[in-house]
Amino acid sequence: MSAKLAISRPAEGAAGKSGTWRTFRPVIDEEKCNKCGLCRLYCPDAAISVDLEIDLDYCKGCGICAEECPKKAIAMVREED
Amino acid sequence: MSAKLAISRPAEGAAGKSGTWRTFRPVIDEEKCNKCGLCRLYCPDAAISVDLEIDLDYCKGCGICAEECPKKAIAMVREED
Amino acid sequence: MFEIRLHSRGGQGGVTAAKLIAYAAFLDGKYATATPLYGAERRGAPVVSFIRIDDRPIRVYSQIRNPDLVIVLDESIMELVDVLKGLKPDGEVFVNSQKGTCVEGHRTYPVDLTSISLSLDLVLAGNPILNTPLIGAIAKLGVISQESAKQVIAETFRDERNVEAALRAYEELKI
Amino acid sequence: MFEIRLHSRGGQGGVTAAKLIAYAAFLDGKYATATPLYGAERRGAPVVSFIRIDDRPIRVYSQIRNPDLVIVLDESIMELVDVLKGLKPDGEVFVNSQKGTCVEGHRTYPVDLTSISLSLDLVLAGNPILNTPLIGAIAKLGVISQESAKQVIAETFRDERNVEAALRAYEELKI
Amino acid sequence: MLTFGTGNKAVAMAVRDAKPVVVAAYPITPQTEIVEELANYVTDGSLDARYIPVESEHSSMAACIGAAATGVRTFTATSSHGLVYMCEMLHMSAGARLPIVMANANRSIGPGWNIGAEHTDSISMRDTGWLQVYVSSVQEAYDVTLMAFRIAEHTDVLLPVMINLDGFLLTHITQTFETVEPDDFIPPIATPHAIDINNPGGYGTLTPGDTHFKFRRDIERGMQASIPVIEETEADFARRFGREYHLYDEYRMEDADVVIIAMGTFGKEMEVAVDILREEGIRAGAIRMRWFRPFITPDLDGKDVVVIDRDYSFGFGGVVANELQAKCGCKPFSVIAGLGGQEVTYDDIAEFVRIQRPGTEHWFGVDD
Amino acid sequence: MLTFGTGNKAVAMAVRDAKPVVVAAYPITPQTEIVEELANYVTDGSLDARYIPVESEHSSMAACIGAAATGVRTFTATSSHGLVYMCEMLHMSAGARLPIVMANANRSIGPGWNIGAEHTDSISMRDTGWLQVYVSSVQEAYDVTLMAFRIAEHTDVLLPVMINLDGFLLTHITQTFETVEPDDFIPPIATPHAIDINNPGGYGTLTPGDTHFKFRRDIERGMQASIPVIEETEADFARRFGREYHLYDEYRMEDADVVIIAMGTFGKEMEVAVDILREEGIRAGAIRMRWFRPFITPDLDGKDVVVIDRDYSFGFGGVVANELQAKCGCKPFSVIAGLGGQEVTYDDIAEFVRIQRPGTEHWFGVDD
Amino acid sequence: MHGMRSILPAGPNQYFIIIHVKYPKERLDTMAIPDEEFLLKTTSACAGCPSSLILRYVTKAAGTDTVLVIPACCTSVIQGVYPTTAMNLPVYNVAFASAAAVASGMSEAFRAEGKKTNVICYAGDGGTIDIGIQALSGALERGTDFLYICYDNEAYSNTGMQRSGATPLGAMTTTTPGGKKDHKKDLDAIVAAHNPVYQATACAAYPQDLYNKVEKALTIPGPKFMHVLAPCPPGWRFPSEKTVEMGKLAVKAGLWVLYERENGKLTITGASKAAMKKRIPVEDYLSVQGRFRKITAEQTAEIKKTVEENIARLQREVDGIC
Amino acid sequence: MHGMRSILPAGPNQYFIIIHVKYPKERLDTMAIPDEEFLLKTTSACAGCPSSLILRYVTKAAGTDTVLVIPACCTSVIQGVYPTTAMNLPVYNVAFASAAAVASGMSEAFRAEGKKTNVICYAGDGGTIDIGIQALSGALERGTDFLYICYDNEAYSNTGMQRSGATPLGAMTTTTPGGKKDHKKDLDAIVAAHNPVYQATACAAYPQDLYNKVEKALTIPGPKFMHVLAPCPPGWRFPSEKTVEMGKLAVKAGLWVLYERENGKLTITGASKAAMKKRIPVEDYLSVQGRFRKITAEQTAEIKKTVEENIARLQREVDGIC
Ligand SMILES: Cc1ncc(C[n+]2csc(CCOP(=O)(O)OP(=O)(O)O)c2C)c(N)n1
Ligand SMILES: Cc1ncc(C[n+]2csc(CCOP(=O)(O)OP(=O)(O)O)c2C)c(N)n1
Ligand code: SF4
Ligand code: SF4
Ligand code: SF4
Ligand code: SF4
Ligand code: SF4
Ligand code: SF4
Ligand SMILES: [Mg+2]
Ligand SMILES: [Mg+2]
Repeated sequence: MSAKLAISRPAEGAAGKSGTWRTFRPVIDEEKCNKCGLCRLYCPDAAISVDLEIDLDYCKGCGICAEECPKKAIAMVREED
Repeated sequence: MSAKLAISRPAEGAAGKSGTWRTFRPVIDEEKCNKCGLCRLYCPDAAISVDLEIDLDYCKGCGICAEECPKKAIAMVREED
Repeated sequence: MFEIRLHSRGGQGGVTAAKLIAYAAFLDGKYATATPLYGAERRGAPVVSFIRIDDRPIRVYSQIRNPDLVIVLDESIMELVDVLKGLKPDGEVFVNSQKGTCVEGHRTYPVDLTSISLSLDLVLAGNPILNTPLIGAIAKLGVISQESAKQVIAETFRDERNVEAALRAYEELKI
Repeated sequence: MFEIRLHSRGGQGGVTAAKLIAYAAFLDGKYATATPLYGAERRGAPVVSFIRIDDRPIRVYSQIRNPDLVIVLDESIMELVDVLKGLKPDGEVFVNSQKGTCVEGHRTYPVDLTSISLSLDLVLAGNPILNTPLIGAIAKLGVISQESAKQVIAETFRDERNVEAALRAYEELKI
Repeated sequence: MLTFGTGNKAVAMAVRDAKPVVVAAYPITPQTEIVEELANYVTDGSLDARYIPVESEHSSMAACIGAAATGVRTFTATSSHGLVYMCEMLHMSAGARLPIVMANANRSIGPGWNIGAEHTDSISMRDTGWLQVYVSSVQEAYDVTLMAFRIAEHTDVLLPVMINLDGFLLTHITQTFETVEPDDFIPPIATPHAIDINNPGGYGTLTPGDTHFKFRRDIERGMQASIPVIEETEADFARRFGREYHLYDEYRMEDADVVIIAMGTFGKEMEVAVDILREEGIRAGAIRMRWFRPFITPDLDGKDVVVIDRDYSFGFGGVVANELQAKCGCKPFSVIAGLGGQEVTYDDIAEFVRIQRPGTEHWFGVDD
Repeated sequence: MLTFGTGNKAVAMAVRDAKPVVVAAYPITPQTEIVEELANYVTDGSLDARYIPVESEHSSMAACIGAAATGVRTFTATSSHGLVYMCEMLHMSAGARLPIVMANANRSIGPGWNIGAEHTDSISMRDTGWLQVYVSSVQEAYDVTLMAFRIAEHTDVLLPVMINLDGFLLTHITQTFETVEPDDFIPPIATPHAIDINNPGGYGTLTPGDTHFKFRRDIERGMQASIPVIEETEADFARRFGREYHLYDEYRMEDADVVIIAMGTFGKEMEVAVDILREEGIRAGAIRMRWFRPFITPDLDGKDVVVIDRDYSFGFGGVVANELQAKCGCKPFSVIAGLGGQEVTYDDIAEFVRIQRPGTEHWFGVDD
Repeated sequence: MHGMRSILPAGPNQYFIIIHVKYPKERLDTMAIPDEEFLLKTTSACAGCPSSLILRYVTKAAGTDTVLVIPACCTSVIQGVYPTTAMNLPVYNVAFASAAAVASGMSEAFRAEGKKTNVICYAGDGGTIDIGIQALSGALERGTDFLYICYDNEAYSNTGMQRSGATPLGAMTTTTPGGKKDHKKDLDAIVAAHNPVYQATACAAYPQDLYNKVEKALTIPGPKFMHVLAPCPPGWRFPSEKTVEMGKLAVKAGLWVLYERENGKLTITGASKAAMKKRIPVEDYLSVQGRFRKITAEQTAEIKKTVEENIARLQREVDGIC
Repeated sequence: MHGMRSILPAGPNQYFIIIHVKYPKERLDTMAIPDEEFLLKTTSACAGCPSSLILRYVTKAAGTDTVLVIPACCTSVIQGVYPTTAMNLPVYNVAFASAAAVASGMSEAFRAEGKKTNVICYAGDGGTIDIGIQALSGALERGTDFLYICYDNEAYSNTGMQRSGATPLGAMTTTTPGGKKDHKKDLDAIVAAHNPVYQATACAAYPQDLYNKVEKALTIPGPKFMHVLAPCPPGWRFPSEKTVEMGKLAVKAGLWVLYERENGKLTITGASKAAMKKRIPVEDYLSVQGRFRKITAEQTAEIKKTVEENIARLQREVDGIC
C-alpha cells in the first residue's frame, strides 16, 4: 500500500544546507569567550552545539549570537568563497 | 424583469392571525386598571394599543400582560369557541 | 393503504400523536409511516402530519393528497386551513371539539379531548395533552387495535392518567 | 525566442532582476515575460526566474528547459543546483563571482557584482543590491539595449549610485 | 431488534452500534435529532464516546480530523449551510485520508431561508474526495451508516464517507427498522498513517507539485478501490443480517423501455410511478442511484432515460442527469424537481415519463 | 496606456479603473499582490474606495454581500483555501443576486500544503451560481476584469463573476499589457433590489418550497441570459478598445482532425503544441474554454478531442472533459495534468495528442 | 385615549383640544418611547417571546433610517414567510457566521455614499458567541460603524434548544441532557477587550432601559455593542407569562447586571443599582426554570461565586479602581 | 566540553571521571533546559527567525510525548519540503482557521485512549486572533485539555507581511502602506475572559522564561494559553541580528509584559519585574523598526497611553485589587 498522505520524516538538512545562505559568518574568539552559552541559547537554528561549536553547514549567519554575546567574543566576518 | 430575490414586504398578519393560538385570553377589568401602560409596554407582540385595547386577532395569549399588571387588572380566561 | 392527515398546532403534540398512531399500527403487524410537515414557525402555527398504514412496505414519501381520514386536533385551524382538501368522497373526519362540530358531506366524529385532559389535569407546559385521548379515540375507529393503543401509551407515558384519558375518549367517541 | 534562466536566493532580488531585464526588453520594443518560480521557502533558499524575449507574442508559461543564457546571482548555489541543466550547447553563463568562476564547455562571464555593490554601499536590509549591476552586465551582453537598461534603472531606483553600479558592471564584463 | 423511529434516529442508533470514540456535534435543521440522540446515548452511557460540542461546522469537521488523525473512529452530522460552511475541511479530511463518517441531511441553501429537502448541498461537495451515498428509507439509513464505517476504514479506501438523507422526507419520517449487533462486522479501526509518537512525522507539510500530483492520484485510487470494498461489505452485510444492497437499485428493469433515475426518497417513490405506468402499458423501470461518489455507471443501453435531479448546477444543468450523460452517453430527459422541498408525488413522476422529451431540461411546475 | 506587470497587477489596475466603492481584502498566496496593490491605490488616492481589511475570507465575501446589498460596486480576491473557506458565502451571494466581482488565483488545496496552480478550487465551486471565466494572459486578466463588472451588473444577469487566473503561472508572470479609460464602458451600477430605506423589505426571509424553486429557476435564467450579455460586452469592448474576445478561443480549427481543449494558461501554451503537431503533419487545432459557467458548448463534430484538466473530481474524473462529454457527446482522451503546479510544457501537450486513446483517462507522469 | 377634554379657542375657527389624562408614574416614565411599532402584528414567535419584545424597543429607538442584519436564529425565522414579513424596516437575513462582516460591508457602503443609515446586527447568542465571534471580533477591531446587539436566550433556540457557549453551567439543553458542565462564556469581557466606543447590557424585562441604551448608542460613531438577556419560555422551560418576571429575577439576583460603558466609564443602570448592594438568592431564579432541574449543589455554589466576583469586579470599575 | 578533568577510582576497573567546568552564571541559569533539540538543523525560516527560536524552547519543554498542531503560517512552511522535515516531533499541519478545533478532537481522542500526549497548537497571530479566534474561543470554553501558543509577529508574515488584528497602531504593512489606523487587538484580555487554567505571555528574547512557562503549563490539565512576542526581521524591518534585542526593547519599554496567571493569580516574571517600575522610552523601540517609519506623534502618544494603562491594570491585578 502506497503512502496515503504527505508525511515528512525528520532529517537534518531538511531545508537544505542553510549555511550557504550566509553573507557573514560568525567566528568565536576563544580568548574572549567565557562559555556563558548565551550564543547557543539565542541561536534560532540551534547551530551552536553544547560545546559551543558553530555548525557552519547550517548557521544562516543571522548575527544574533554576535549581537548578544556579552563578551563581544563573536565577530561576523564576510564569507569569501 | 422578475423578482431576483425573496424580498418579503411588511404586512400585518404576516405570520397569520396569531390570535387563534390562544388557549387563554386576556380580559382587562377597566375598574381596576389605572392606565399605567405596563401591559402595553411588556406585550411582546404589540397587541395592546396606545389606548390600551387588546387586539384579539393577534394577541397570542402569552399572559405577560396579566402577570405584569401591577393592579392585577387583567384576567386570563379560557377561550371557549 | 390507509392514509390519515392530522392537523394540529405547533406545541400541541400533533407530531407525536401521528408517530404514536403509526407505532400502534406497527404493533398491529402493519407497515406504517408517520411524517410531519414542518414549517419553520414557532409554537401556535398550524402543523400537518401524515400517517400511512398498509400491509405492504410503504414506498411513498410525499404528502397525502387524498386522505381516508382527517384528524383535527384544534378546531380553530378549520378557519385557517381547508382541512377537507382532497379528502376521499367516503373519507371521515375526527375533530377535537367542545361543541360537537360536524362537517358536511363527511362522517364526522367530534370528541372533546381538551376537556378530557384538563379534567384529568394532564397539562404540559401550559398545554393540555391531547395525544393519549386521541389514541383512544382512533382505536375506537378501528384504525389501530385496542391492545396496541394501550401498549403504546404504556410504553410512552409513565403517568397512569394517560390510559384513563384514552379510555374516556374511547368511550366518548360514538360510532 | 531568447530564453534566460536566472538562479538566485530568496532575498537577493533575483525575481526583481528578472522583471527588470524583461522590462528593458519591452522598452526595446520586444515581447518579454518574466516568471519567478517560487517555493515557499523563506529568504536564503534557491530561487529560479525565467525570462523570455521574442519578436512575437509569447504563448509559453511553462519553465524554460533549454535556456540560451543562465544567470547565477549567487555562486554558492552552484553546489546545490545543477545550473547548467538543459543549457543549450551554445548557451552562455553569467556568474556573479568574486573569484572569476568559469564553467566548462560554455562561454562564461564572471563579474563580481557583490563587490561593486558593497563598494558603493548599495545595501538593503543587510543584503547587497545585485539587480542594478546585473542589468548593466546584461546590457553589455547585448540582450537588452544600453538605453533601456538606463531607463529601467532610472525609473525604478531613486538612488543615483545604482546607475553607477550598472556602469561599473558594464565595464567589468569582458566579452 | 425491530424498532420504530425516524431516519435521524436510525443514523444515531447505527452510530451508537458502531462505537466511535469521538463524536463532534453541531445542530442544524433537519439533522439536529442525530446529535441530540447521540448526546443522550453518551449521557446515559449507552455510547462510550467523547462528545465534543463544537462552536461551528468548520470546527466539527476539524475536531473529527484531529481525532481521526490519532487513529480513532469518528462521526459527525450536518446539513446544508453547515455542510458548505465546512467545505474547506471536507477537502482537508479527504486529502488527509481520514475515514471520518458523516451524515448529511439534504437541505436547500439560502437565501431565502428554506429548510426543505434538496441535494445541492452534498452534490456541490462532490469534488472533495468524500464518498457519497444517498439512502431512501429509515432501514437503509441505519444499515448504510454501519457499513459506512467499514468502507471508510478499509485500508484500500481510507476516505471519508458521507451518508445523505433527504431532509424531513427521510430524516423526520418514522418507519419500522431493524437494528443489529454488528460484532466483528466492522473490524477495529487501524489507520496506517495514524499519528505515532514513536515515529514522528510532519503531516501535510509542503509538498512539491509532482509529489502532490501523485497523492491526488492516490486519492482517486482509493475511490476506485472503494467499489469492490462496497460490494464486498454489502455482500457480507446481506450474509450476516439478511438485507441486500447493491451499487444501485433496480426496479422492474428486465424489459424496461424507459428508465427513471433518481436518488434519495424519489428513488423509492418512483417505484410506485413505474407500477402506474406499467398498468398504462408503458414498460417503465427505475434505477435508484445510491453511490454518487464513486460514480457508478449503470447500463442504460438503448433505453429512454428520465432523470430527476433534486439539485442544480447553475449555468450547467441537473448534475445527476449530466454526469450520467457524460458516463453513459445517453440523452436523458432531465427533470429538475423538488428543490427547496418542492412537493413532488409519484403521480408527478409518472407524468414526467409521459411527457418526456429526450435531451431537454424541464423544471417541474415552472416550465411548461 | 502600454504597461508592464504581473497578472495580479493587471487585475488590480482593472479594478482601480472600474471604480468599486468597497473592496474587501484578505491575503493568500498567490493572490496577495492584488489586495496589496489595491491597498496602495486606496492609500495614494488613485482609487476612492473603502478598503475593508477583513479577518477571513468568509468575512471578505460577507462584507462584499453587505456592501453590494446597498447597491454599490464591490470587489474581492482570493485563492484555494480562501475560496473554499468562503464557499457558504458564494452560495449566498449568488442566491442574493449580487453582482460581486472576484478574482481567484487558481491554486491547489491541501493537505499537504502546495501553492501551485490547480483549477480544483474554482471548479469545485461551479454549482454556486457564480459565473466563471478563466483567463490566459496578463492582458486578458485586465480586460476581463473590466468586462466582469459590466456583465455581473447587467440587469438581465445580476450574478457574481469569478475571474480565474492560474496561480504563479499567470498571477506572477510579468507581461506587457495595455490599460484603457473605461469611461461609460461600465454603466453606473443600478441593482434593482438594492436595500431601500423608503421601501422596507425582508431580504432572504423564509421562503416556501415552491417559491424557492422559482427563485432557483430564475438564477438559471440569469445564467442563460449572461451569454448574450457576455457576447455583447465583448463586442463592445472590441469596438472601443480593439481587443477581441469570444465565448471560447479557437486556434487553427478550420480543418482540424483533433482538437486540444483546456482552460487557463494551458490554453495558450497548447497553441505552440498545435504548431508543432501541424509541422509533424497532424491536423491539430485548439479550443480554449474561457467561460466555464455558464457552460459554453463548443462544436466538436466528429473531431478527436483531447481535454486537459488541471482539476479532478475524485470518484468521477476530470471535470472539463466530463462536462464536455455530457454536453457534446464526444469521447475525449481525458488528460489530468498540472495539479499542484505540476510542470507541463507544450511538448508534453503535443505528446498527449500523439498518445491519445479516446474515452480513456490519463494522469500525466503517473499513469503509463 | 382616555381622559377629560377641554376645548380652548385659539383663533378664528381654531381651537386647542386639551385632553386631560391622569397617568400613573410608570406610564409617564415610558412616554418618551415612540408609539410607532416596527414589528407589525405579529411575528410567528412563540407566545411570550423575548426576542420580539426586545426588537420592539430596538426598532423604536432606531427609527426608520435603519437596516437590521440578522443571521440564522429565531429572529430570522419569526419574521414570517415570503411574501410578507412582520418587520416594517429593511431586514437583511444572512448566514449564521456572517452578521458582523456583512454589517462592515454595509456600513462602509452607506458611509461612502454619505448616508447615516443605522446598521444594526441583531443576533442570537449562538450567532454571536460561537460561530459568529470571528466576524464580530474582526468588525470591532477594524472600527466598523455599527451597533451589534446580541439577544441572549442562552441556547440555540431556533434549532430546538441545544447548548451554546452562552448556556450557563448546570442548564439542561437537548445536547446537554445531564446539564452543562462548562461555564457560560463571558461575552461581555470578550467584547470589552476590543474596547468598543459604547458597550452595554440590557434585559427584555426592562424595555425603557433597553430603549435608552439603543438610542444613545446610535448617536455615537464607531463600533457599539449590546448584550440583552432574553428569557425564552420553551428554552428555559417556564410558562410564557413569566418572560418578564424571569428577566427581573436574573437582574435582582445579580446574575445579570445592567450597565453601560462609554469612553471607558462604567455606569450601572436601572434595577441593577439596587442589586449591586442587595440581591435575592440565586436559587429564586434557578428553581423556577425547568432547565436547571438537574443542577447540582456545587454548580449552584459555583454560579453564586461567579455572581459575587462579577459584581465585585463591576463595583471596582464603577469606583474607578479598575 | 571544556574544563579540567579529574579521575577518581570507583571500584575494580571503574573510575569516576569528573569534569571541572567553570561556567558563568548565565550558563548555569539555563542548565535545566535539556540539550536535546527537536528542531533539526535547520528550518527554512529566514535568518534570525523568532518562530524557530521560540519553537526550540517550546519543544524542549514539551518533550517527545507531544503533537504540534500548526495552522497555515510561517511555521507551517519552514518545516521543510516533503519528504523531509526539520521537526523531530509529530506535527499536524492544518487549515488556517482550524487549529484549536483540531486540537480539541485530538486531545479528546488521546484522553479517551488513556494517553497523556501533550497537544500543543502553535499558531501565528493571524491564525489566532483573526481567522482562528472562533475555534480558539470554542476550545477554551469547552475546556479542551491542550496548550495553545500564539507566536505574535504582528502581521501575516507567511504571505508577505500584511496587516493582522495584532498589527500595532501606526505600523506599516503591505496592506497598510500608510501605517495601521486601528489598535492592536488585545488577545490576552480576550483569552482571559475565557478564564483558562493557565495563561502566560513570553517573548522570543527570554527563552528561559518561555521554557519555564511551557513546562509548567503542561503539568496542568485543561485549556492553557501562551502569547509569545516574536520580533520578525523582514516583517518589522530590522536587521536579522536584532531579533533578540527587539524583544528585549519591547519588554523594557513595557510594550510587552511577561507574566503568568494561574488560578486567577497574576505573577509578573523575569525582565518585566523591573519594567513594571521603570521603563525605557517607547520611542527606543519604535524608532529602530522600519515598519514604524510613518507613525505619527499622536499615534506614538496613543501607544504610550495604552502601555501605561496596561501596566497599571496589571499592577492592580498583582496587588490583588482587581
Ligand atoms: C452554518 C450554519 N450552521 C447551523 C445552522 C443552523 N442554525 C440556525 S439558527 C441556529 C441556532 C441559533 O442560535 P442563536 O444564535 O442562539 O439564536 P436563537 O435561535 O437562540 O435565537 C442554528 C444552529 C445554520 N443556519 N447555519
Ligand atoms: C483560509 C486561508 N486563508 C488564507 C490563507 C493564506 N495564509 C497562509 S498563512 C497566512 C498568514 C499567517 O499569518 P500568521 O498567522 O500571523 O502567521 P505568520 O505567517 O505571521 O507566521 C495566510 C494569510 C490560508 N492558508 N488559508
Ligand atoms: S555568548 Fe559569547 S561569551 Fe558567551 S559562550 Fe557565546 S561566544 Fe562565549
Ligand atoms: S549567526 Fe545566527 S545562525 Fe549562525 S550561529 Fe549565530 S545565531 Fe546561530
Ligand atoms: S398594566 Fe394593568 S393597570 Fe396598567 S394599564 Fe395595563 S391593565 Fe391597566
Ligand atoms: S396575552 Fe400576551 S400577547 Fe396577549 S396582549 Fe397580553 S402580553 Fe400581549
Ligand atoms: S424559542 Fe424562545 S427566542 Fe425563539 S421564538 Fe420561541 S420564545 Fe422566542
Ligand atoms: S517572516 Fe518572520 S516569522 Fe516568518 S520565517 Fe521569516 S523571520 Fe520567521
Ligand atoms: Mg440563542
Ligand atoms: Mg503573524
